[in-house]
Amino acid sequence: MTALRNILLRREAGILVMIILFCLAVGTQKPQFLTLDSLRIILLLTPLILIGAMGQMLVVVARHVDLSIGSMLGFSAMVTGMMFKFHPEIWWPVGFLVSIGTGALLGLINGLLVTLFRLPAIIVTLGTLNLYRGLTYIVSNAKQIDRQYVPTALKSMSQTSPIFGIPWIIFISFGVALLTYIFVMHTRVGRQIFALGSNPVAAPLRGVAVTRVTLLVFSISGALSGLAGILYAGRWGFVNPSNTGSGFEFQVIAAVVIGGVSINGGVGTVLGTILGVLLLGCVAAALPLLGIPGTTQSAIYGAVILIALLIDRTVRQQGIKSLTRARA
Amino acid sequence: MTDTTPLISARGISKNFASIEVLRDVDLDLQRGEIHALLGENGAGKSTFAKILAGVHRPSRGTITLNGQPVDILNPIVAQKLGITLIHQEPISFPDLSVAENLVLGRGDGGWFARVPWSEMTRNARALMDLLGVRIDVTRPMRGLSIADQQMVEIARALASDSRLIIMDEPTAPLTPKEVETLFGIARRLRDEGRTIIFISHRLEEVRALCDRVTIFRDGNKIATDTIGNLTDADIIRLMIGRPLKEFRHKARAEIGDVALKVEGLTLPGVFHDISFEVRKGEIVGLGGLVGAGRTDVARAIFGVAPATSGTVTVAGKGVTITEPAQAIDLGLAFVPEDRAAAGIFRTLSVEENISAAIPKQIAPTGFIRRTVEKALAQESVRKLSIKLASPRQPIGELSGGNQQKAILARWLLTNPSVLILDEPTRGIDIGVKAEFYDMIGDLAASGRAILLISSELPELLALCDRILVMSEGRLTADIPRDQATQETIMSAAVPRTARSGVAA
Amino acid sequence: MLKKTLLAGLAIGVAMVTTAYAADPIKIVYIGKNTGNPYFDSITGGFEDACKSLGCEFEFVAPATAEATSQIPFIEAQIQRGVNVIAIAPNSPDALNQVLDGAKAKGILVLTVNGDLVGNETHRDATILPVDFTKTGPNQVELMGSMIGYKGDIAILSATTEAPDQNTWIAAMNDTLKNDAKYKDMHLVATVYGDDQPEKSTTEMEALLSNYPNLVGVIAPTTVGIAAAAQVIQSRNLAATVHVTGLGLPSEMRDFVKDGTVSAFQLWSPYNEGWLAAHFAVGVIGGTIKNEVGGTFDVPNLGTITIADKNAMNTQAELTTFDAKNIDDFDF
Amino acid sequence: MSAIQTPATRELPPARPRWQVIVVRPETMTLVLLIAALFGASLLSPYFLDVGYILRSFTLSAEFAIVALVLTMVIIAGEIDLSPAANMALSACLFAFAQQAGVPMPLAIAIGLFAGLVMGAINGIMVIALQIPSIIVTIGTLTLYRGLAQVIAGDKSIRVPDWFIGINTVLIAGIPLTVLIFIVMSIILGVVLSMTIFGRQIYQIGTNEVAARHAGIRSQRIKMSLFLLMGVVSAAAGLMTASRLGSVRYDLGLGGELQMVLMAMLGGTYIFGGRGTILGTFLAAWLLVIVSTGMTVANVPPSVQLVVQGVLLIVSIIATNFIYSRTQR
Repeated sequence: MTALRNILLRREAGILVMIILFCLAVGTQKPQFLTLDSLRIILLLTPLILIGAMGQMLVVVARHVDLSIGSMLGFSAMVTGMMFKFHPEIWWPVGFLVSIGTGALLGLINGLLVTLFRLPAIIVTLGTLNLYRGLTYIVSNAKQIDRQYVPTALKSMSQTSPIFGIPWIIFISFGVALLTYIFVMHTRVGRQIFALGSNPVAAPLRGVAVTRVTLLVFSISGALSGLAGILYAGRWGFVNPSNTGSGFEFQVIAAVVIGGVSINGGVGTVLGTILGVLLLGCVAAALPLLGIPGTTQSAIYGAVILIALLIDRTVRQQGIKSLTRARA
Repeated sequence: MTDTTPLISARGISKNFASIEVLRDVDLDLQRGEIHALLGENGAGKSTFAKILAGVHRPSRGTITLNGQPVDILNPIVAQKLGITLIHQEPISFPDLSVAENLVLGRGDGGWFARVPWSEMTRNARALMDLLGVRIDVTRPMRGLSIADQQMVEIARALASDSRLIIMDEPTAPLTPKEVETLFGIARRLRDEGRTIIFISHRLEEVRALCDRVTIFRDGNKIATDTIGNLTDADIIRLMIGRPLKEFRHKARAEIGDVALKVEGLTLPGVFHDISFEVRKGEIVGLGGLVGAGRTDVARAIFGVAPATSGTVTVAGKGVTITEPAQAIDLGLAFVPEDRAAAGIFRTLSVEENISAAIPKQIAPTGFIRRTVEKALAQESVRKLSIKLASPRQPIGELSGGNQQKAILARWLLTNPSVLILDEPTRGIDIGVKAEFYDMIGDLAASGRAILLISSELPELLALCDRILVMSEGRLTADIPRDQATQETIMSAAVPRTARSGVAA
Repeated sequence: MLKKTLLAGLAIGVAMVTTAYAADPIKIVYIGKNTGNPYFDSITGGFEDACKSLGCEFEFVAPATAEATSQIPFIEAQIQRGVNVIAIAPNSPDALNQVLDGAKAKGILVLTVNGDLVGNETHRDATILPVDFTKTGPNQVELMGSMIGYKGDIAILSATTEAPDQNTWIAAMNDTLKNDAKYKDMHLVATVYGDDQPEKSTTEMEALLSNYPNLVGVIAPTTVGIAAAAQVIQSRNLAATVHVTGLGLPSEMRDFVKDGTVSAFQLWSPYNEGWLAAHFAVGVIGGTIKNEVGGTFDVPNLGTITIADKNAMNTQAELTTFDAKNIDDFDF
Repeated sequence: MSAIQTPATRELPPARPRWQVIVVRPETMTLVLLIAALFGASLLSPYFLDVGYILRSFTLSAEFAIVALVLTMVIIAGEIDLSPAANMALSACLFAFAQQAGVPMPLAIAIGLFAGLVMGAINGIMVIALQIPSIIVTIGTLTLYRGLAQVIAGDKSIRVPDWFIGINTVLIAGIPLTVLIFIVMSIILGVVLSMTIFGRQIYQIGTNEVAARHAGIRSQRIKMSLFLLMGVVSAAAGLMTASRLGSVRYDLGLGGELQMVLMAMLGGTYIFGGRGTILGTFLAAWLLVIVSTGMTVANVPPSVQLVVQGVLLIVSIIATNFIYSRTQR
């Protein structure tokens, strides 16, 4: 075990400790928070965020950021919902392909803008955030897809369970996390993403196809937003052109930053990100239980993001210190 | 067999960067099983040539054949596949990836979704590190490794790549003599296996110890290729600089006056320790040493860019604390930084704005900029230093390196400094302009200014300085008067102490 | 060349402005809270049909978000277009005062439809609300009572803490529960707010179930809230023990009614709001209806409408109750 | 020394013709777009071309436009601030809350402005002292500030006194006061940026902060003052919005950061710092207002407007990057 791994481990352990302390603190006020039932509530709150966070993690590790995920989620869900509505004869699982494909295409557009024109991702995705949202209104003619058009089988994915009473949607989200883990740890391109974020200047010299890796990363972010999109339709039973996915980016970025993915690229783990998502889920589930008004949620998220940034900063400074020590 | 066919045969290689030709019609054959040195001054084109072979740059003209087959080395990946590996001058690393991963990254085997063989990778990495005699835990990230260790990883990477041609661009600069010896041993073994090595270095003794043949570059031209035994050191230097060394010796002797800058016990933990010296009016004091010895850090500390944690600085007899450059400037200090692009110029701003950057109070006493004053000052500087430009309103990035450097010098002369710190002032500058700089530095000293000159080029130090300080591993190791200074005395003080004891043993 | 075209464009523009003001048919615009809100499709339908029969021009516009100030540029633009009637579902009870005053000053008839400027009624001419909102609370309590046998702990899942309509209804529910002996065994244990967001409404609903294990009923007088509450009940299979009702759209609730999760819920006809508003506006401008408190007028299909206090009028007296028997008769 | 010849005759590229320097600028692009938008809008709707209406419509964006001027300076200095719209909301909420609680108006206004200053200081400290990238810091503070506004005001709107209402309806020489403030601010900041040493140093920091520090420019001080200015001006804009609306809610100015960034970008401010002008942002503000007003009055659905805004943002950065890469290396 080496120094940085130790820090990272500490970092993940740190989030875990925070989660446990938080849960215990809430538990002293509301003992029912410490039951399996509330674990189920927390897990049901987080699958979409978890899926989005996996994509965002890859983007951030590659030293970019994707603000358009909420709009990509909305657009993909809308396209899929319209397919369900106007072509109910199509077998419903095809919706997954449509939604993921649509998302991947939108993500690819982000990636192309970032790579072809060498634009900062933050500005590009701020633009496409609006662009995709506007397109969602246009394709849907500003009409919501109602509950009756969403296939029952899809809706029941967030209720029925293959095993242990845990709904499908949770399996899917953790399945995505597992695949992401295998992808980043055990494939060459996964490691190249880390190399790219760790040293973008050197990456092409070491045979990292920067353009293609960047495109891939943004496409994955889009595809996962698309997956979150169809699951949204199933989870909530409707697709709305204005609500669906709006604000998703803030929750996801908060989770990723809290999970210890470094905004300077190159650093991030699937486990940390999962824990970041769970911490947010715990907060979201605990507030109503404690009777704290929902209006404070945004402020709490903001504060948690800033605290995570400060921690990130401290860890980074330790890294720099150890570097100077080693040189001495 | 085809042993007589060269491994690499380059013909008519030329390279332009933005209308400036940095390499002109270079023909060069590299044989199998030779260690071939490329020599030349900074900017002579040897690194550019190496980078063309490694696919980092593409030649503007010319052809390269490998084993008699014409090849187009599009990019570093293609070079890697062809069996060509470049060890960069500055080690390239991915600080967040493990040492083992850094070793294999960029090897062309397997597709995108090929598995990463962690355990095999770690095993191989350990074996390589043992071979090089470096004790590094290969599972730890690169971040935190010393420059020397990073360089050893870089070398290990080239070994692991199983390349036919390994290009080493100044690999020994950060290494201890012991590490250099290990490296040379490995290089010789690779040669005996029939591989080809290109060795780029400034150190003639290393070239002599290791290489079979040398090629000398000057100003983008290949001047000569010969067996090392056929050339004396004097021959090589003459070929490299195109004239005898002596001409550079700066003749104008200034009156040496009072102490202008005095530094005592300056320390920045982990970077430099207990640095004490003084520079007098009219004196040029050199500061030599290996790359990474902490010379630039001392200059940055004095100037307040990255202040020291302890120690005192005295300017013109008064003790001062300098926490940011603005204070240093007010005290009459000036600092021409080493990295012109990063710390010197404002690339997209006009030459005028660049020249007037350090004198806000002169050009804008009320806060509003007086354009006429600024213009007049800039024009005068342009004339005095004969800066070649189309218009003072032109972005400075459009000028050549030498003229950019003159503009930076002009910026500092306008502050009328009593102490000038020059950090590698002639790096990347044409030889003609370099001579002008030497004259200017001499004149500045003659006008009563104290000058601290940091340089890695020993001839430059020897030619200009009244006294030469040498740093090694963050400490001052020598203070050599002009008449005792030779390349040998400087180098022996620059070599790290731990290593020297090793050599002695 | 360009200049000439520009000048020509200007000339045409000026000419059209002058003619537009003189144009004959009454122009009505309805400004919704935001686009993509299915509720407003139905209101818009009422407007459109009424305008077809009355021979007026109608347009629906809405900002992208339901934020307080987002309607202002739309109102400004409609004033500039010279419409005769601005009907609006206001996103804020007070942020629109200035711009609505500007519209009134230009002689435009300003109506609020399906939501009012509570406390700032002087800044509009009249309001069209679906039902007498004082009856919503008692109606909902009665429906809840009938579902749970008038006995047990109940809770309210509302929208936002400051939504004026919601607060009127909740106050009335509290009042009814306290003062009507019929409901003496029903105890309101909590009122929570889901901010009209599905995620938040769901967590609030889950928290209710968790905090109050004896809960037998939840009233959610908001379309987002009732759907979220129903979904929680459905996924936990609690339909037999916890009864959900409230105000919902048939199109969103149909599934829950059919599978028995929700046995009944209520709403009114949004369509009739548009229908009434258009008839009222045309009547006022044509001089056939006097916009004064106590006045009455007839509207096809709705009968006689009375202008109540604060120039308010309703499309129907009581809420419509939807259940498995009649839900398929409604398509909004 | 003259004996040594430089073998390579390195020719200097010729200086660009003066007309090219003047014409090939992003501001020119903005001006052309502005004229095109005026023309297009008047074709789109006959009701559009009315100076009074355009000015009235401008008052709806004037607060954002004023902040965008300062944001331009922040971006030129190589930083960004995404939190000003949230700052507007929190300052206005604090102001409204204070005056409702009985604090005298002048003091309430002072509280609002001071809150803005503090928010600017928080951003500045995190960016400058802790060296966290400003884009990430301000995404965090954007969430925090707006969240705090929501905590303070809940969902309710707080009324402000009647006499305080209507800054946008005060006309001076036929121009609404807020628009006039915008114009005056443009002139002042334009002069500061182009003619003072402070402005000059902002460009130098944005071009190369390391070099600026080496040249004795106190970059941290300048950046901090920009963040503070940003905070105060945002707060002032928040109060102006409160005066225009007559009430304050936590969602005041929601999404305004995009409008502001869009104004700066459309005006040719270079996202990587070092380049841009107040004139550009000034023109871009009018461009945006005319585009959105033209579309609104023509009853173009807001969805299309979102698309147009998104496309404008992306196209403007591409064009700006292109122009800069062509005219200056």
